[in-house]
Amino acid sequence: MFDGTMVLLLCALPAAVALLVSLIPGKESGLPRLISLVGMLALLAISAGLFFGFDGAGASGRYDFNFAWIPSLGVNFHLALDGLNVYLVLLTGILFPVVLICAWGSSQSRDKLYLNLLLILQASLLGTFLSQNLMLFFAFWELVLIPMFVLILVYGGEKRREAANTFFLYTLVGSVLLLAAVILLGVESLRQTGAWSFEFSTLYALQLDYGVQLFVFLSVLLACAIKCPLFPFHSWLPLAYGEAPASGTAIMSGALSKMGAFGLLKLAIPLAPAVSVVAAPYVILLAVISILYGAVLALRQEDFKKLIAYSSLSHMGYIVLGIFSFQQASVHGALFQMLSHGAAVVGLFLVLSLLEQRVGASYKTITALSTLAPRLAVTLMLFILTSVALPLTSGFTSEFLILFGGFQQGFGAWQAGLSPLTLVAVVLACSGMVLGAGYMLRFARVILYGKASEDAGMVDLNAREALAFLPLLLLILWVGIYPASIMGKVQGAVDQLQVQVAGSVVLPQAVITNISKNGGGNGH
Amino acid sequence: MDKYQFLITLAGVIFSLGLLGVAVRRNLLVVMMCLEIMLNAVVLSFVTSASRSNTVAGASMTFFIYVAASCEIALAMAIVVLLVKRHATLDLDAHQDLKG
Amino acid sequence: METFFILLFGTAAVLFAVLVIMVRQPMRAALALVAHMVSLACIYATLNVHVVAIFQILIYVSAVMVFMVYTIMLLDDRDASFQQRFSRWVYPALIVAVLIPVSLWLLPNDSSALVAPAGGPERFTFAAFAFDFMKTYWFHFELATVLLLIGVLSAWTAVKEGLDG
Amino acid sequence: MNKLTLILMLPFLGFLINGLIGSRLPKAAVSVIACGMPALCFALTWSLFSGIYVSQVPVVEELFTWVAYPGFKVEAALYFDQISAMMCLVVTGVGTLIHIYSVGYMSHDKSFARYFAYLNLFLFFMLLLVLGKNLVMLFAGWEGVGIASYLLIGFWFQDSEKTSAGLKAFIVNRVGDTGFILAAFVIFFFAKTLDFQEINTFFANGQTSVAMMNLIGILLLIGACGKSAQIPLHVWLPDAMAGPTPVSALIHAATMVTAGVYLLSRLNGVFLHAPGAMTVVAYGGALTALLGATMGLTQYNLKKVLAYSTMSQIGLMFLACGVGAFNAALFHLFTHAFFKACLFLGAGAIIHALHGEEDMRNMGALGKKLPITLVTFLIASLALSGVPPFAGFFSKDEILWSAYSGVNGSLGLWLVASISSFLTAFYMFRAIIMTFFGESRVPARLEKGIHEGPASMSGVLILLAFCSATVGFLGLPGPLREMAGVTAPFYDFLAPVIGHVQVVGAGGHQVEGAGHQLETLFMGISIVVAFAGIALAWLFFSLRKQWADQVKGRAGYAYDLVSQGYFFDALYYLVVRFVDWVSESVLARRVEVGLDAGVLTAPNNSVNYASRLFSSLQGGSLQGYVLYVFIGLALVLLWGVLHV
Repeated sequence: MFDGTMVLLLCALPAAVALLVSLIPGKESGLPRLISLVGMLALLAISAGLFFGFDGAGASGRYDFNFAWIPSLGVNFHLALDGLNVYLVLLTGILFPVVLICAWGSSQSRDKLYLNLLLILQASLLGTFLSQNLMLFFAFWELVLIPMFVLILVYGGEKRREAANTFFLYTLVGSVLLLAAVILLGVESLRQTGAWSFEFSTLYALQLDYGVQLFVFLSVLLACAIKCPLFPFHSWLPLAYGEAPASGTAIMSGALSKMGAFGLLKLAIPLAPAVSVVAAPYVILLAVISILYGAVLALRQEDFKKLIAYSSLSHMGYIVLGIFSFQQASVHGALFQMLSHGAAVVGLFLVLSLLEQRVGASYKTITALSTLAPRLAVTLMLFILTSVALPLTSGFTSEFLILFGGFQQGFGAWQAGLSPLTLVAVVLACSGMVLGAGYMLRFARVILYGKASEDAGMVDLNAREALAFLPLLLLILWVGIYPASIMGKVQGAVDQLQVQVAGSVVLPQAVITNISKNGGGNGH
Repeated sequence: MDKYQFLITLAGVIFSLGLLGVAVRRNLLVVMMCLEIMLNAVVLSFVTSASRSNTVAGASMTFFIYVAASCEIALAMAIVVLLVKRHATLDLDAHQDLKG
Repeated sequence: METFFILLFGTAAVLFAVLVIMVRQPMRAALALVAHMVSLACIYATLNVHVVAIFQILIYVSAVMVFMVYTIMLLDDRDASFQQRFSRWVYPALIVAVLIPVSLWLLPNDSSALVAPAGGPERFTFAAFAFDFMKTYWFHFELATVLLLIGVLSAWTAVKEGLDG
Repeated sequence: MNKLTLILMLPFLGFLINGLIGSRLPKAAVSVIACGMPALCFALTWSLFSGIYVSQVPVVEELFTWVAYPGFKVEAALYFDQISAMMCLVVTGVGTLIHIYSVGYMSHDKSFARYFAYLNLFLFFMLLLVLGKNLVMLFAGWEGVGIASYLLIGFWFQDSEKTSAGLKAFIVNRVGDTGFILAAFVIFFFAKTLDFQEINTFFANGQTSVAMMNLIGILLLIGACGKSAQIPLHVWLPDAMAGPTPVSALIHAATMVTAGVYLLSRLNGVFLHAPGAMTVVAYGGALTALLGATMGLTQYNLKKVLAYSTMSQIGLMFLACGVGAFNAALFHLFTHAFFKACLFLGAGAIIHALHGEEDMRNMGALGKKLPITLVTFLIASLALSGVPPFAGFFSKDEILWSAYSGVNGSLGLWLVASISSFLTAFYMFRAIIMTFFGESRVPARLEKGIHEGPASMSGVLILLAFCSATVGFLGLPGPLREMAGVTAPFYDFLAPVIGHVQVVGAGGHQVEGAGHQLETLFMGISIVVAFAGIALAWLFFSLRKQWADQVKGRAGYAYDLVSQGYFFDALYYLVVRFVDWVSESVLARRVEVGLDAGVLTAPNNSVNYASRLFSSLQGGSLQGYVLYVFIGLALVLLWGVLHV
């Protein structure tokens, strides 16, 4: 029960702090900023505690808070920590204080509205990740949009209005169909169990026929593909990332984009396993297209923010690729990639934000950082190397596992005489490694190296900022060097996913055998 | 075809002619006349059905139509006069007061 | 014989209606309208509904049309609507105007549904009709007359107000 | 803490110290730390080596589990067998020497600590590569040396030339790495393991189809090509000379570029069952050897000459692997490490003396001013050219012999190898003559400053020269062994891991009986070839200079072709341009814009249009409204007609 309360606290604490902050009288006082930082740090402590306490036994009912909200409709306020969200909870816990500390110097950090938005955003994100009830999930899923919309609208760049509208409407359109799917599932549960229920546990148990599954899958896929984003649905991305304030961009790329991948894991595959298996090659193809598309586009971006935006398009593609390969390795890799990309891209954006704070708008043309601010340059280089997926960084762990699993899947399908589509896609994705190194190191070359102009001086990374980056770097190295230590926490969820997929009827025999081998044999 | 069907159709034709007139003529007064034509078409249909079913109801209905018609014409003429006084023209296109 | 009259006056009614729409001067239109109504009255007469025929002549042709003619004489001036008779809706309106009677024609109507009850044409003789009418509809008739009164009053006030303000 | 772990961790420790606080430490402390770590590593390696030399049992050290889920496990484990021992000795030994040399060489550089931090980092990754027990560990080191070399090539990052060279090196390596990792995936698919020993044992009882084995072999070869600068992935090596010269010595001569050879011999169990791949390896190696040698002919930049010669020497090693003579390849790797390092460091001494002048056309007559450099350089060159009794002779001769006698070896391969070694001798002595002899062409401003480097530099040179003169005796060729009645310690040491091997299903003439006479004959020929090359160089560049120019004039286009490196660079430039073009003109200008128009703008416009349309219906014209009524009536009636 105690842990259950903690889980509730994860979602409730930021909201409470937001309320508290908005109650503080007076403008321009540093107090709200301080309070919200304390709140975020407390939340970080809680999430870290839960993370380390969590032993992978998600179903055991520990770490579970359930409160009948609208019993007649089977809508419960049901939050729980499980294998799928445990990484993301930790990530969300880490990101927000880091973002706030990096924005500490800026004027907006004294703004109560700004702090409120951050806190509400954090609450709704955690709610999305934790909720075990589809209706609740949807509510939080939509709630996330609002603070982000305001964040862009109020603190964005010169084209902020357009960016905010585009982001909001586009993502909203994506989730309209999702709502339809949610209601459909409720009706199904009414039809089959005789009672309204939106509990995931109930919905997973339903026997949905193919057409329903198809609709659910497609609507979820659309919503998630827009959130992630995937290739044809990314049009809002460069604009929103480019115009949003640095902290907003960091959170959008670090946490919001993960909602898409999480949705695929939480909704698409368990609710529509049969369709998922059939559609997997095409989704993988989509993912690989976005990997290469983002990478190639990032090669020639002058605007650093846009470059990183496209790179994040590419990296999210890896996540989807991993999820839809269904292999143990690739799903583990996808979960790791969520952490890794979250940490890396947030780090990159925050370094850019620090540059912006220092030199203003001209940070887009800055160069020779290694000479001007060595410590900052080293930090940036570390994040860049993570994005390049250098061994010993989390990027390598995740991309290796994803490609590994994907390849086993594709090669197995090919050997079994099925379509080589997946194999080709994965091989192309491997070539994405080269492009990734290309654009990231080009970026490094432009911003880090070269001759520094004489008069250009810059304040180097100070202790506060270094402290802010520390957790991100620790996360990166930890996942890069000793991932096995935390893989156990998600193992249960991954196994469950395996079962759901392997149990689906229309799955070709060859793939079943391949999955049941789950890419591993008598390994050592 | 018997005469009744012919008359009903005739009523329809006259009615649509009236409607056509209302739709196409620009002259306010002529539009009023076309309204009368439509009313007449209605009367015709009533009378037809009355004599066909050989009952009083249809025929007596015509009286109320006459009443309505005369009220209508009285009021309408008043309004027409006012309108023309205001816009100094009988041209309907000049009267765009209903613009949404 | 009867059929011949119906055909004749029916055609006449249609022709005059068309004339109302076509002619340029409002006055001529008014005259065409009178003719139209008279031919309708003739149809009624042919149908042995003499009462309606008479009232058609009395009320319409006399009262209403006189009203109309006065107004025309009051404010008939040669304005834009005189140079250019038709509004810009002519062609769509024409199409629809053809559609409506055609579809009316095509509409199935079974005359068998209405079987004429007993009682011959003497039903609509003046006395019989008046008797039936007053027996059944005297209250409605009262209402109608009041309505008529109100109409006339309101018209008068409207004109008065309008001319003053 | 176990010795192996220490070997791995010490350089990393050095990297951390120098990287974090090095800029605040005095140069002396920095250099002590930086040179101390590899030296300690060498000592530890030596002790382990002496242990394994007698016991013959490999040392295994399981650190922790890297990744594990049911049915799959990757251990972060270290493995120290004969091959790793040999590689470790080379890496730490030569590495230590080069560190010491660098102290003198970089003494004037302001980012002294950063340099040594990078150097230690490189050493760490190289040791990880060599000591890794499974493909993942090896790959970690494999990529790590890539990034370290990227950092070191672009060490002087103010110069955009150098940073772009580093970029190029890393990207080209990444291409190879992709092949490598795909190979690892395929291997796992069949062997269900990533551990070297298990892989070799699994494929030993070859139940996998030959086609798949060849696929694996080719993919591995792609990886090896990237790292070892084999055609067609060699283009980064010449540019990599942009880095400080000791770096070129350490990375691009002694250690990193030989990783490919290490990989091939580490996974010889796979290659032995992939005859097709073996053939490709052999012929690719031969091709690289030849082209590299020819490219070396026309270079005027001293370091580039050495770079191309490195390329061709590694080509020879690949050739040896391709004909199954893995031990010969490793032996050449071993000797090559010494004399090539010596050559690079000698070049470094010259460049140091000339304050960064690298063009041989601005040198000459340096022999008198730099006697030590001259002698050591000469010895190393003799070794490289394969002149007995220097180290290169024995190793290269072994390769030449197995190119003929080994599996799918042939006279053609032998001929190519001999030609390339002839060319090697030629261009090496061309370089020596242009650098040390003749009349001085040194610009006057540098003339007076010329002097030998500090003791740290010249001492290292002498030591390396001594090694390159002597180490050859560790692996005498068969006939000489019999003649002298000695054994070849090197081959015997490696024997348990890789003997002279027999590739299944591959041809090649096994000359057993009359072998030794033939081998001796070949040996004689190769000696003659070497001396012929030297003599020709002497003739061309010392006695009859005009001949060289005449030949150059005659060659015409051929000369351009060779001096442009067979236009590989132009080719890759085209590829890169194409990708950029796609990125900019196609995706950014067309697809993105189209998408935005389709997804963002079009719905927006259509909504606006619809609203304008409906509001225009409310035009206010009375007759318009009447018409609507009219139309509605007509529609209702029509509906009636159709449905009643």
